[in-house]
Amino acid sequence: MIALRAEPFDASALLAEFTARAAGAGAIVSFTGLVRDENDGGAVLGLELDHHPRLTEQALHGVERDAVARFDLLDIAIVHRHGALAPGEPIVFVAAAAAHRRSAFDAVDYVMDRLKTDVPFWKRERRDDGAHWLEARAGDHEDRRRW
Amino acid sequence: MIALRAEPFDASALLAEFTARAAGAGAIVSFTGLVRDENDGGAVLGLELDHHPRLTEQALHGVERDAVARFDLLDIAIVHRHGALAPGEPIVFVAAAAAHRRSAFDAVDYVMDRLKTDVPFWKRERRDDGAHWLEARAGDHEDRRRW
Amino acid sequence: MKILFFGRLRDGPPAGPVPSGVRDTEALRAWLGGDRPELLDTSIRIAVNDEIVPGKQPVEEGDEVAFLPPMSGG
Amino acid sequence: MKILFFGRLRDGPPAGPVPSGVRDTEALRAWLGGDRPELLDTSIRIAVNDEIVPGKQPVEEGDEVAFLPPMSGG
Repeated sequence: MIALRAEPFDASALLAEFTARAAGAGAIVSFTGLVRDENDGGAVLGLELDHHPRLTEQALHGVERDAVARFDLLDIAIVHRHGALAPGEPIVFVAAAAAHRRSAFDAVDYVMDRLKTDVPFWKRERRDDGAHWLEARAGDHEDRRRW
Repeated sequence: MIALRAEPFDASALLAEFTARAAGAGAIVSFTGLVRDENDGGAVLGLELDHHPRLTEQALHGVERDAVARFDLLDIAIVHRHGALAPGEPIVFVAAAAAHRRSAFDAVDYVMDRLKTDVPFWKRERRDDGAHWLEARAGDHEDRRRW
Repeated sequence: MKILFFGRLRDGPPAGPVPSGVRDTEALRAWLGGDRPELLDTSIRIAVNDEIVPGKQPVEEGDEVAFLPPMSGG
Repeated sequence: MKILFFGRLRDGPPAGPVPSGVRDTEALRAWLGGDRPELLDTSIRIAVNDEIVPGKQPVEEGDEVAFLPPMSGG
């Protein structure tokens, strides 16, 4: 399941729904990415998440498909915000259910690495010293090459 | 936070409480381990989790302490059941909050590896062909040595 | 031809009418790059009609061309 | 001396009164192992008064000694 949301979502409610669907799973891993309240020593006032009206959803489906092909999963969910986010709000929720824990861990880790570099999202952080576009860090590209 | 529970718990409620406490986190990873409904091709009717009345809690505190020392975390939670569990019930919930995702992933992965081999729990699975004590698999010991 | 900019490229001026001699993505990039040299950087990917193109690709009237800077999701 | 068994070791018989000559954990393991050879396996760890002991350790009247088979949490 993938979803692109303009409105805030509750990661624990998503985990509850996901768990209810994942009958027979022995392991469920979830990742929630949140807007931090500071970055590089400056206070963060908010985050704008730009996306492409069609390419982004296509790319999310592609990442989901690749994760399902690569790992032994019972289910996977990827939910991503766009628009204007406040500090503390979730940006992304990824969950994977599997019979055994290694597949679930690896799938969520993989999806996060793909999201950082391969899916059309662009972040602009509003800080007290102005607005800053963020780009994937060198470490994100290294992480991407692990797979 | 560590907790040893005799009664069933709701992993998504634990994630909600954990997230509420983890102000300023950029990444929250959770793991939920559940009683599967089959194993080795046999239907699982239930799981009994034996523990030691004091050593188990001590060992959980030790694992928590080691994870906090080893990873750059804002918070960590380890909740483990004991007693008689039904298929689908959660056995364990582990969550870690950090500024960045790698620390949160690694901490949860590490805690799960430690729980499999270093904390006094013993599982007996009730299957349609009788009761079977489970022991950590060779792979669990290999995983433990990664850290 | 409809030209879209995303992420930090939104901060620049919108594109004017494309000259008829511009018939592929790299010619378009070069033409736009005259005013906006940041578009010449190879890290800027191009999508034609919702598909990211790996290299030079023909473009024509009616196409939608998107300029995508490095992504930063998750 | 109070002797406790955990996990699959619970399935065996409880221990009888410990002879007074048994004064350390390895002597206790050897004595109990006469009837229950599974206790002789080095994978069985021993805790004295809630502390897992790495090797031979004195035991005396009033101690609680726990025999712990390989663990399987999580």
